[in-house]
Amino acid sequence: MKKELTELLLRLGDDALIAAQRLGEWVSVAPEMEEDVALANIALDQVGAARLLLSYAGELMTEAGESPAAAGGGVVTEDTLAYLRDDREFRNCLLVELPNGDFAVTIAKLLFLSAYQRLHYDWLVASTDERLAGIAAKARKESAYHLDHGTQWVIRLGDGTAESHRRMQAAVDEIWPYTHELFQADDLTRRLDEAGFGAAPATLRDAWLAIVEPVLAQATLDRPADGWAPADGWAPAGGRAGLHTEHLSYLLAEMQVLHRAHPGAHW
Amino acid sequence: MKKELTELLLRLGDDALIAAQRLGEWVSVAPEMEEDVALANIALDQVGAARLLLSYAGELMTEAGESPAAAGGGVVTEDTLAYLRDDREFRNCLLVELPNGDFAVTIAKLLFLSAYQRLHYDWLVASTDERLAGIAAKARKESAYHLDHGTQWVIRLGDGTAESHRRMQAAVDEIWPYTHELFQADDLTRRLDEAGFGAAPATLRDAWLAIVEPVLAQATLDRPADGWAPADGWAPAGGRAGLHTEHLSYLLAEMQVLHRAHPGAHW
Amino acid sequence: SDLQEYFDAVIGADQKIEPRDWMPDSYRKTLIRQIAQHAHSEIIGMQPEGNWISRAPSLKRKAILLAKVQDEAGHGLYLYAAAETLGVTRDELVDLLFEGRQKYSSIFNYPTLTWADVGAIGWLVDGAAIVNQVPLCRCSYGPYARAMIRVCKEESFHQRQGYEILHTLSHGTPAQKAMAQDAIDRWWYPSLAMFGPPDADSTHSAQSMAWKIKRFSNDELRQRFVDMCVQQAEILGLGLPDPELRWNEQRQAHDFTQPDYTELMRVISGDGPCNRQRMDHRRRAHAEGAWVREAAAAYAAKQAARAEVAA
Amino acid sequence: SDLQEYFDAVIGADQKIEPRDWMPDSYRKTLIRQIAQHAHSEIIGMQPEGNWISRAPSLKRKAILLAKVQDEAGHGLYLYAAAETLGVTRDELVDLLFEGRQKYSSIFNYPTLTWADVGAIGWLVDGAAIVNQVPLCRCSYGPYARAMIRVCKEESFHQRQGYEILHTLSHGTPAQKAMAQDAIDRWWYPSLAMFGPPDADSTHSAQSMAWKIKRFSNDELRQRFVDMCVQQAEILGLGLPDPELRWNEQRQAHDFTQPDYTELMRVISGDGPCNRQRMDHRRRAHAEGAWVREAAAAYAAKQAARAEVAA
Repeated sequence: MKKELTELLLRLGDDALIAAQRLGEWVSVAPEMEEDVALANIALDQVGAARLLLSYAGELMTEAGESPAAAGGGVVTEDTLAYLRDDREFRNCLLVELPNGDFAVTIAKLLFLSAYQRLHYDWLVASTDERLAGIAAKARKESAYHLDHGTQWVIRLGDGTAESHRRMQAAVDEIWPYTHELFQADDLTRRLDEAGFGAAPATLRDAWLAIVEPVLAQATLDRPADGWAPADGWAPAGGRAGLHTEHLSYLLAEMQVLHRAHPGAHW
Repeated sequence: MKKELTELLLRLGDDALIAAQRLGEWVSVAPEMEEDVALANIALDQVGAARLLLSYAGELMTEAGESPAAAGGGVVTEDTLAYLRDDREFRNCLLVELPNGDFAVTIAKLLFLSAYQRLHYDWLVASTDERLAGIAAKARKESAYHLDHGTQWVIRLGDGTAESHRRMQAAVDEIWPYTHELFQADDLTRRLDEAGFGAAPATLRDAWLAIVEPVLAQATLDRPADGWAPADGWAPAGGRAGLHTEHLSYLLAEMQVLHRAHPGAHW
Repeated sequence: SDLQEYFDAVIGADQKIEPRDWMPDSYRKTLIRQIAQHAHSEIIGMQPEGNWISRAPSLKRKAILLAKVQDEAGHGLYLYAAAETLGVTRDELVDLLFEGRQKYSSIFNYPTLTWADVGAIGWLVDGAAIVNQVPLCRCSYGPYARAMIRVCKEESFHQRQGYEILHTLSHGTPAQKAMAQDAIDRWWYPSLAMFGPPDADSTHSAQSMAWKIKRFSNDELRQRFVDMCVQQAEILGLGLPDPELRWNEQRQAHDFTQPDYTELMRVISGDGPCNRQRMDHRRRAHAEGAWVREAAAAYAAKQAARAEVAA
Repeated sequence: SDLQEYFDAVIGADQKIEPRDWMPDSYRKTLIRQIAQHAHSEIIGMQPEGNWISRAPSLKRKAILLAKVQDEAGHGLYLYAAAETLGVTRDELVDLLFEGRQKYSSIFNYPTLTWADVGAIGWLVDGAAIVNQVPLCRCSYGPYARAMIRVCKEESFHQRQGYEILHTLSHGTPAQKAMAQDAIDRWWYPSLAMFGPPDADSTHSAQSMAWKIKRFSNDELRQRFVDMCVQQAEILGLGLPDPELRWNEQRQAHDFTQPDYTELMRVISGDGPCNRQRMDHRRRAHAEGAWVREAAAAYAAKQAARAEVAA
C-alpha cells in the first residue's frame, strides 16, 4: 500500500500547496488590511500542511527508489516535489489552481475547499497510517479556522449589498462545478478506503453539503442546481490524474523559476 | 570594439525581443480581429529582428569565449541569449518590459518605441559594421510600418470619443517618462559613436520629438511637460545596465520556462 | 421556377453560385451556418495555440507559432467576409456565437497542456481540418470555395510545421518523446471526432451533398484521415492510442476504434473541459475592446464630416 | 498653564503620556505624523518583499516570508491603532497617504530584483529600522512606546532571517554568492539614507528630542548601524560597497561615505524607481476592495438592526 499512500499524500499535499500559492497572491492586495493578515495566515497553514505531507511522500518515494523525472534520482524532499515536478505530475484538484478572480471567487474557493479539507482530515485522524493521522490531527484544526473564515465572508457578502450579493452568487455558480472532483472515487480511493488509509471521498459529500448548504442559505444565496453524476451537469475533473487546466503550468512556471534556475543549490 | 558592438547588439536585440513578448500577449485578446493580425505581425517583425541581432551577438561572444553564466560556456546562439540569461543580464530599456495595460498603453508604447527604433535603425544603416548595417536596413522598413500603425491608433484614440481621449492621454502621461532612457548616453554609446558603430542616442531625441509631437497634436493630446534632464522630471532608467523593473523577471520566468526545464534539448 | 432551375443547372454542371445569383433560402442558411462556424473556429482556435506563444522553447518556434496564430486570425477574417456575401454581417455572426446559437469546432474545447500539444494540434487537428476542407475548395458557392483554396494552402503548411515539432520531440530527449506521445494520446480521439457523428446519425449531410457543399461523408473523410495518420505516425516513431488499429486487407483501409460520440455530443453541447473558458475569453476580449471600436467609429465619422465640410 | 506644566513634568520624569492626558497640539501632530508614516511604511513595505512570495526557492523560505509579510501587515494595524489614540481614524490617515500628504519610508521605492534582495531587506533595512526603533520603545507617548516594543521584537527576528538568507547564499554556489553581493551593493546606501538627512539639515529633530519622542540624532543612529553592519558583513563573507569604509581608532567608530542625500530627497519627493508603482498598487487594492468593505458594513448594519428588533 506504500504506493497508494504516496499518491494520497501527493493529492492532499498538492491541494494544500497550490491553494497556498493562490492565496499568497492576495498578500498586499486584499480588500482590508485585516484580510491581508487573515489570507496570509491561511496560506501559511496550507504551506505548513503541504510541507508535512510532501515530506512524508518524499520519504516513501526515496525508499521506493522513485523520483520526479526532472530530479533524476536521489533523495526526494518536500522541495523536490514542490519544485521539480511539471504540471502533468501534480495531483491537486482543479479548484485550487483556478485563478483568484475577485474576492468573492477566492472566498467561494475557500469555503468549498476548507469544508472538504476539514471533513477529509477529520476522517484521516482515524487513518490506519499513524503518521498521516498525526498530520491530519494538526491540519483539521487549521481547516476549521479556514472554514469559519470562509463562512463568515460568504454570509457577509451574500447578505451584504446588492453588488456583493451578485458577485458572491456568480462566484458560487462559477466554482460549484469544480467541487464535484473533490468527491470523485477512482481505483486509488477504493483501495485506500479498503485498507483504512483514507476516506472514500464520495462518502464525504453528504457531510459537505450539510456544511455548505446552510451557509449558502444564510447568505441568501442559491445553491447551484446540479446532479452529482457528471452526466447531469458539468463536472470538470482530471487533476488527480495530472490533467489540469491551462492555468496550472503558468502558476508552476512562476513558483519554480528560481529553484530551477539554480540546480542543486541550497536556500 | 567587439565588446562594445556585442553590448549594442544586446541592447537592440533585447528591446526587440521583450517588445515582441509583450505584443504576443495581445494575440486573441485584441479589440478587433484585424488588430490581432496587426499586433501579431509587429511581434513577428520584432522576433525576427531580435533573432538577427542576438545571433550576431552570440557569434561575437562565442569568438570571445564568453557566455551567460547559466549556459556555462559553449557556442552562444540566439536561444542561449534569449533563454539562459536572468533579468540582471538583459539590456532592454524599461519601456518595453512594462505591462501591456489597456490598449491605449500598448499603443503609446508602440508609438514611442517604433519612432525611436525607426530613427536608430536609420542611423545604423550607415554603421561602419556592415552586418549591423544590413540588419538595420531590413528592420527600418518594418519599424516604419510599426510607426505608422501606432500613429494611426494614437490619432484615432486621441481624437475619438471622450473615453478614448481620456485613456490615450493617461497612457501617454504614464509612458512618457520611460522614453528618456531611450536617449540616454553612457560610456558605451560614446565609444560606439566615436567608432561610427552606432548613434549617440541623445542626438536622436530632437528627431524623435519631431515625429512624436505632431502626432500628439493631431490626436488632440497634450505633450507631457518635462525637462529632458533627469533632474527636471522623473526619468526612470537602468535597463541598459541590467537594472530593470520588477516586471521583467516575471516575463522571463514565463518566456524561459520550457527551454530551461529541458537543459540541452533541441526544439 | 426559372430561378430554381437555373440554380439547379449551375449546381448540376459543377459551376459556381455567386453572391448575385438567386439561391434557395435553405442553401443560403446552410452556407451561412457552415461558413460562420468555420470562421468562429478560426478565431476561437487562436486560444489553445496562443497559450504557448509566450513559452515557445526557441525563438524560431516562437516566430512560427506567432505566424500560425496570425494566419488563423486571417482565415477568420476572410471566412467572415465570405459569409457576408450571403447577406449577414460579421457583427451579427459574432453575436450569434456569443448567444450560443452558432458553434465553433468542439476540438478547441480541449486544453493545451504542454508544448507537444502545439505539435499535435498542427499534425492532427490541422490534418483533420485539411481532409475536411480540401473538398470544400470545390464547393458550389464561389466565395467559400475560393476562401478555402487559400485556407487549405496555409493549413497544409501549418500541418507540416506541427509534424516537424513532433518529429523533433520524438527524436529528442526521453522527456521530449514522452511529451509528444502524451499529446498524441490526448488529441487522437478528439481529432477523429472532428469529422462529426457517424453517417447514420448525420442530419445535414444528404442535402449538403446534393448541393455540392459537401462532397464526402463524415465516415469517408474520417477513414481517409486515419489511413493518412498511420503512415505518418510510423515515421514519427510515435504510437496512436488505439489497440484495435490495424490494416484491413479486404477493405484496403485501416480498422480503428470510433471516437466516443457521447463525449463529442457533451463537448458540443457545452460541457467540454474548456468551453466556458474559451467563450469567456472571447467575450472578455470583445467587451474590453468595445471602447476602442467605438473610438475608431467616432473618429471615422469625424473624418467623414470634416471631408464633407472641406468639399 | 497647569496642563503644560504637568505635561512637562511627566516628560521630565521620563514617564509616559497617555491618550487621556493633555498634550500640546504640536506634540500630538508630530506623533500622528510619525506614527502614521511608520504605519504606512509597514503596509507599503509588504510590496517589495511580497514580490517574492510566489517565487521563494524553498517551501521553508516561502513559509518564513509569508509569516514576515503577515507580521508587517500586523505592525501596520497596531501602529494605526496607536495613531488612533491621538484622535484620528485609520481611514483619515490612509486618505492622507493617498493624497500624498503623508509619506512612507522611501526605502520601499526601490525594486526587489532578485531573491537576495529579500535577504538584504531583512538584514539591512530591518536592521536599520531596529536601530531607529529600539529607542522608540522608550518614547514618551505610551501607546507608541508599547507598540514599538512588540514591533522591535518581531523585527529583530526578521533581521536574523534576512541575515540567514544572505549567509546561505554567500556560502552557496558562485551564482548565489554573486546574487547576495549584488543585493548588498544596491541596498547599502539606501539603507544608510533611512536614518534621514544629516543632523545639520534635520528639521524636526531638536523638538522631538526635547519631547523624548526621539532619543538620538540621525547621524548617531547611522553611525551605530554602520558599526554593526561591518562586523556582520565580515562573518557573511560579503563586502560593503564603500571603498572609504574603515575603522577610525580615534573616534572608535568607522569612517564611511555618506549616502547621496540628493537622491534621498528625489526619492522622498516622488521620483524613486517605484514610487508610482507602490502607490498605484495600494490605491488599486483599496479601490478594488471597496465593494467588499461596503458589503461588510452593510451586513453589520443589518445584523445590528436585526438584534434591535429581536431585543
